[in-house]
Amino acid sequence: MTIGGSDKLDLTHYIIFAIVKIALLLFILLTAVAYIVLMERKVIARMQNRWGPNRVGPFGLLQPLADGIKFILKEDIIPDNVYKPLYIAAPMIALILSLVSISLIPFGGDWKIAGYHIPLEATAFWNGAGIQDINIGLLIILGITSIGVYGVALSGWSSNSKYSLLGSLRAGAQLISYELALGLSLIGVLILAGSLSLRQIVDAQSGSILHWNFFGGFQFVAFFIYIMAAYAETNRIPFDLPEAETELVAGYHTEYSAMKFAMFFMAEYCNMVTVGCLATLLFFGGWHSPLDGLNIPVPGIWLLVSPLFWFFIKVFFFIFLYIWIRGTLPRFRYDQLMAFGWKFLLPLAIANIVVTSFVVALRS
Amino acid sequence: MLHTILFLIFAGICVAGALNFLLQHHPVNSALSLIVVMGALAALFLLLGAEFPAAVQVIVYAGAVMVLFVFVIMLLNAGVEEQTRGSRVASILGIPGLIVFFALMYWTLSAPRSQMASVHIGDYYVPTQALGIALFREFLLPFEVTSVLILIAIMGAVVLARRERH
Amino acid sequence: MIPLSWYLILGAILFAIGVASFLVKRNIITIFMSIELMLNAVNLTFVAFAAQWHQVSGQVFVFFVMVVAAAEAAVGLAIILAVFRSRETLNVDQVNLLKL
Amino acid sequence: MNPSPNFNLWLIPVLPLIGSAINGLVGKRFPRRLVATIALAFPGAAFAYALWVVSQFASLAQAQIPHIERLFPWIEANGFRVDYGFYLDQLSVTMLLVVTGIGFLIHIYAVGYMAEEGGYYRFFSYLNLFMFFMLTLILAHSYLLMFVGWEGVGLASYLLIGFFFLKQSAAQAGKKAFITNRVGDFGFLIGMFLLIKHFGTLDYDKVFSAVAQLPVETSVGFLTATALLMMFGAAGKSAQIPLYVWLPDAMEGPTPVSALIHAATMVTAGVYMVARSNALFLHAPIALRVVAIIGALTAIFAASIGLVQNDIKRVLAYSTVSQLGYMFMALGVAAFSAGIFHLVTHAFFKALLFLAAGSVIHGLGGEQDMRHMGGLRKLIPWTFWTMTVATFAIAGFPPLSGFFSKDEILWKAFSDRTHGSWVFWLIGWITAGMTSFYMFRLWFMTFFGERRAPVHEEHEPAGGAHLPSSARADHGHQSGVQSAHGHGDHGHGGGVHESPWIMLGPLVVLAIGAALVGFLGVPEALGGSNRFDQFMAPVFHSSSEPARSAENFAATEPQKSENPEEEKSLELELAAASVAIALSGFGLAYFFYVRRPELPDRIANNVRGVYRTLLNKYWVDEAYYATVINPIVDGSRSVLWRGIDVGVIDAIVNGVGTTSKGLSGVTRRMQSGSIRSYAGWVAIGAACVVGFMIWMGLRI
Repeated sequence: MTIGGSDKLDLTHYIIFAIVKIALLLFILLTAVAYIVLMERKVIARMQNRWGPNRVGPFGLLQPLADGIKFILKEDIIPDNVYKPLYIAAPMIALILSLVSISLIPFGGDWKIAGYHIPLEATAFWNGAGIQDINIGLLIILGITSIGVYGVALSGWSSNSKYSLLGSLRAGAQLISYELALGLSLIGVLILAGSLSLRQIVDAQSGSILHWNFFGGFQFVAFFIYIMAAYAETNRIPFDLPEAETELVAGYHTEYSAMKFAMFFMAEYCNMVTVGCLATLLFFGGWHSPLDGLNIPVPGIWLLVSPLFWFFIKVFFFIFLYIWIRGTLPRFRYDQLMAFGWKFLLPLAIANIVVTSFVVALRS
Repeated sequence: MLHTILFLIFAGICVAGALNFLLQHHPVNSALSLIVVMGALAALFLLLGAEFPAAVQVIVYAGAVMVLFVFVIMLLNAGVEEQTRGSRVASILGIPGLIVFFALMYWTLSAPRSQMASVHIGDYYVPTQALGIALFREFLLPFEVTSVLILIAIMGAVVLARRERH
Repeated sequence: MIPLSWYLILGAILFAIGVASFLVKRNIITIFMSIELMLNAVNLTFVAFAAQWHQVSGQVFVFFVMVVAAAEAAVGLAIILAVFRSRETLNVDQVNLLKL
Repeated sequence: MNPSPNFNLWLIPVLPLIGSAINGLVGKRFPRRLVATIALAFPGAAFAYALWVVSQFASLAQAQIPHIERLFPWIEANGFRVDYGFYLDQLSVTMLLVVTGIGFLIHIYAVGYMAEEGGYYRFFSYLNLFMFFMLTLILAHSYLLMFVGWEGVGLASYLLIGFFFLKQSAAQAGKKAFITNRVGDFGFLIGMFLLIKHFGTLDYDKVFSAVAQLPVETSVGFLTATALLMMFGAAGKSAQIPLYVWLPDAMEGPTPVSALIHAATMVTAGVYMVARSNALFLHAPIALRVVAIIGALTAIFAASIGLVQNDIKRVLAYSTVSQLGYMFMALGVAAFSAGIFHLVTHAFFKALLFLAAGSVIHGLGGEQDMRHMGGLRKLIPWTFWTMTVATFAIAGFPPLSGFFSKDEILWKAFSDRTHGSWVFWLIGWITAGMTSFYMFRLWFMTFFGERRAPVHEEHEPAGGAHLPSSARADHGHQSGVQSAHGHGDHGHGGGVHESPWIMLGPLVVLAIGAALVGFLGVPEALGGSNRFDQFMAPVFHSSSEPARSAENFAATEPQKSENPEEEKSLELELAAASVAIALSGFGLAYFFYVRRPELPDRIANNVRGVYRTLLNKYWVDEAYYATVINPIVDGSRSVLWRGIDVGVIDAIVNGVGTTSKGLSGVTRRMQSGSIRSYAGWVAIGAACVVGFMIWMGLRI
C-alpha cells in the first residue's frame, strides 16, 4: 500500500491501531451479519404474513446465536470423490475476500483519542496533516469482488456434483457479465469526484443532500445500474440462479454442510453489507447528514456520533431494500439474466458515462 | 528496509507460485497458483508506485482472464494431464536454450556495469490522473487501435465458439 | 532501498519459468496460461523500467499488454473450445495435424 | 517542327484498326450484314479521309514537303529516340491512295466473295488489321515504325493465308510465308542496327540528310552493307530471289487476300522501302546494281515458271513475282519513279486479274485448274471483259496502263548510262514476251474453246475453296451453311453463274483504272509530259542529283544526251519492240491454245526435261528443303531438343526439383506440427537473439 511520506508514520502505532480496528470491525460485522439474517427472516415472514422465528429469547433475538452454535457443532461431512484441497479452500476464499473488502470502507471522519487521530477506516491513518487512505480504494474493492468469483466457481467444480457444477458455471458467467455493468456504472461517480479514493468521493458530496451524487450529480441511472449489478454479484433474488433451489437443489454449495456452508452464508451477507456501504458512499453522501446544509445547532457529542449514525442508517436502508426485493420479485430465467446484463445494463451504463462526462466537460 | 522485506515476501510468493504452477499436474491448481503469482505481482506493482496497473492487474488478470481460464477448465472438465511423449525437440533444444537465455539475462542484469537505479517506496509514484493523461494524450492512437483490436477479438471469439448448427 | 535489478531478475525468473512450463506442459490450457505468466513477467519489467527512468510510458505499456492479453485469452480460449470439440482432447501432443 | 497544318494523319491507320477491333472482339455475335457494314465503313472512311488529306497535300508549299507529324515519343534510350510519327510526301501519298483505294474496292469485292464462307467476322477483322498495318508502314516517319507495319502486314498475311486453317496445305503455306519473311526481316533488322550505329537515329529525314553528307561508296562499305541488308528484307517481303518461294503457296488464301495482299499492296512494301531509301541506295551503287540484277533474274525466272502452270491463281502468282522483279529492276537502274509507277499500274491490273480470276473460280464453284475451264466467254461476260482489259494491260498493249509503266522501265534500263545496261533491257524485253504469252494462254484457256469437263481425282487438290465443309464451318456457328464452292455438281454442271454485282462493281472500277492510270505517265516520246515522274521528282532528285554529279565510276558524261531527237527516236523504237514482242506472245498463245490445242502437250513431251523443270519450278523448294530446312529441322531435333533441351535444361529443372524435394524431406521433420517442439526452436532462437544483443551491447 502506498504510504505517502512514510517518515511521518510511526509504524508500530500504525500496526497496533490497525489490528484493533480490524478486530472491532470483524466483531461488529459478524454480529451484524447474524442479526441481518434474523431480520431477513422476520421481515420476509411479515411479508408472507407469518411470524418468523420467535421462540429463542425475546422475539427470537437469540436465534442467530443458536444457529451459530448449531453450525459449529454439526458434523462436517466431506463427500467422496470431491477434489479435497479446493473443496476445503473454496468457502474460505469466499469468506475471506468478502471480509477483506469491508476493510476499505470509511465509516466517517476521524476520532481524536488520547492525542491520536484515528480515522474510522481499517486501512487509513493520520499522516500528521490529514487522513491518508488508499488512493484507489474503489478499484481494490472492485478487484476483490471480482476475485470473489473463485470461491463460488471452485466450490462447485471441486465438489464434483452436477448440480454444483451447473450452479458454479452459472455463477461464473453471471459474475463476469455483471461485473462490467457494475464497474461502468461507477465511472460516472468517479468523473464527478475526480478521484478513486472513497474518502475524496464522499468529501466531494459534502454539503446538503443536494450535493449527493444521487440527487445533485444526477447519478440515479448509475445507481439503478449499480444496484442491479450488485444484486447479481451477490447472487441475490432476482438473480439468485446459482443457488436456485427449484432447479439446482442449492447450487454451488449443495455438497457443503456445517461450518463450510456457514462460511458461504456469511460471505454472502458480508457482500450484501459491502454493497450497501458502497452504495452509501458513492451515491448517498456517505456519512454526511442530509441536513448539513441548514445548520441546526447540535450538542458536540452528536458531532462525534452523527457520521456513524447516518452511515448506518443508510446502509440499513439498503439491507432492507435487499430483503424487500427478495420478498417481492420472482427469479429471472437464465437467458433473460444474460440479455438483461449485456443488452440493457451495459449500454445504459455507457450512455450514462457519455452523458455525465459531457455535463462535467460543459460545467468546467 | 520495509521495502526490502515486502519485496522479498512478494517475490518469494511470486516464485513459489510460479514453481507450483510449473510442477502441478492439474490445470486448476496451475491456474490457482498463477492467480497467486498475479496477486503478488500486483503488490510488487504497488511497491513500484504503479497503483493503477496494480489494480488493473488484479481486476483484469485475476478477475477476468483467469476466471475465463478456470471457466474453460471446468467446462471441458480438464483432468490431470497425461504424460505423453511428444517430440523430443522441446527437451533437447528448448531446455538448454532456456537455461542459456536465463543465464545470459541474469549475468547482464546482475552485472555491476548495468547501472540500475535503486528505489525507495513511493519515490516514484504515478497518480492515476497522470497515467490517464499519458494514455489519452500521447498514446491516444494506440489506445484507439487497441479498442479496435478488442472489438475484433470479441467477434472472433464469438465466431469461433459458436457451435455451428447442421 | 533495493536495486531495480532485483525486480528485473525476478521478471527474468518468472519468464523463464513460463517458458519452461510451455515446454513441458501437455495440456493446451496450461500452456496458454504459461503464456500469460510470461506476459506478467514482461509487465513487471515494464513497471520496473518505468520506475527506473521515471517515465509513465512503461506503465502505459503495461496497460496495453494487459489489453492484448485479454483479447488473446478470449480468442485463444475460443480456439481451444473449437479444437476440443473436434478432437476430444486437450493434449497438444495429439493435436499435431492440421486436418483430422 | 514545320509550320504546315496538322492533318491528323494518325486517323488514317487507326480507322481500320477500330473496324478490326470491333469485328474481331464482338463480331462473332453480329449478323453478317452488320459485320460487312463495319468492315466496309472503316476502310471506306480511311479512303475518304486519305482523299481529303491528298487534296490538302496538293496545296502544300514545296518547302513543307515532306510533311511530318510527330505524335509522341515512343522509345527514348539515352540519346537514341524514336517518335511515333507520320511522314507524308509524294511517295507516301501515292502509296496511300493505292492502298486505301484498291484496298477498299477489294473489301467490297470480298463481302460478296466470302458471303458463304465461315469465319466471316474473322476474315474481315484480319483484313482491316492488314489495312492498319499497311497504312502504318507507308505513313511511318522512321524505319522502326515502318518495321512495325512491316511485321504487322506479315502477321496479317500469315493469318489470311492460313484462313482455312483446317486445311493442311493452307496452314503449311501460312507458316512458310511467315518464316520466309522472318528470314528477310532479319536482314532488315541488321540494316536498321547499322543505321542506328552510324547515324544514331532512324527517322527518314535525319538519316537521309546524314547520308547526303557522305560520299558515294565505290567499294563495299557500311552504306553498301546496310543497303544490301535492306534489300534482303525487301526481297523477303516482295518475293524476290532467293526468298520468293512463299508467294505462290500464299495462293492458298482466299482470292481477295491474294489480290489485296499478295498482288496489290503488301508485296510492294519492299519496293516502297527501297524507293524510300533511294538516298541510301544511290550512295551505294554496288547495292543498287545488286538490286537490279536480282530484279531482272526474278522477273525472267518467275515468268518462265509461269509459262506452264495450270492453276489459274498460280499463274497469276508467278506473274506477280516477275512483275515485282520488274519493279526492282527499275529501282536498280535508279529509275525509282518508274518503279513506283509500275507499282501503281500493276496494283490496278494485277488486283483486277486476281479478282476476275476469283470471279471465275466463284462462278465455277471452286474450280481453279485452267485445264477444266474454257468457253466461259458467253457465260460470264462481265468477268470476261474486265479480265480482258487486265490481260491486255499487263501484256503491255498500248494505250493501257501496263504499256506505259513497263515501257518506262525498259527505256530507263536501256538508257540510264550510270546504272542501266542493255542486258537489263534484253531480259526485261524477253520477260515481257513471256508475260504476254502466259497471260494470253490463261485468257484463251479460260474463256475460249469449249468447256473441258474436269477429271475428278486430279481436280481434288486444286482450289482454295475445296475444303471439308468443317474447315469453312469455322467456329461452329457457321456449320450449317454449305458453301456454294463446296458443291461438286454445282461447279461442274452447266450451272456456271455470273458473280453478284457487289463483286462485279469493283471489277469494273478497277478495269477503268487499269485502262487509264497509264496516262499519268505518258513519256515525252509519245507526246505526253511524264506527269508522274515530275510529281515524284522531289522525292528522288533531291537525293539523286548529288549522287549523279558525284559519279566517278563508269565513264560519265551528263546523263541526258546532247541531242534529244535521237533520244526520242530510240525510245520510240524500243517501245515498238516491246509492243511487237507483246503481240508475238499473243499470237503464239493464240496459235497454241486456240488453233492447235494439242500442240502444247506434244512440245511438252518433246522437251520433257525443260517442261518438267518449269512445271516443278526448278525444284527450288526441294533444293531449299535439302539444303536449309532439313538440316535445321534435324539439327533442332537431335541437338537442340534431345541434346540441349532434354539433356541440359530439363535436367537442370528436374535436378532443382529433386534436390529441393530431398531437402524438404529432411527439413520437414522440423515442422512436426507439435507445438512444444516449435516452442523449443523458439526458445533456442530467443537465446541466440539475446546473446547477440548482449554481445552488441558489450562491444559498445
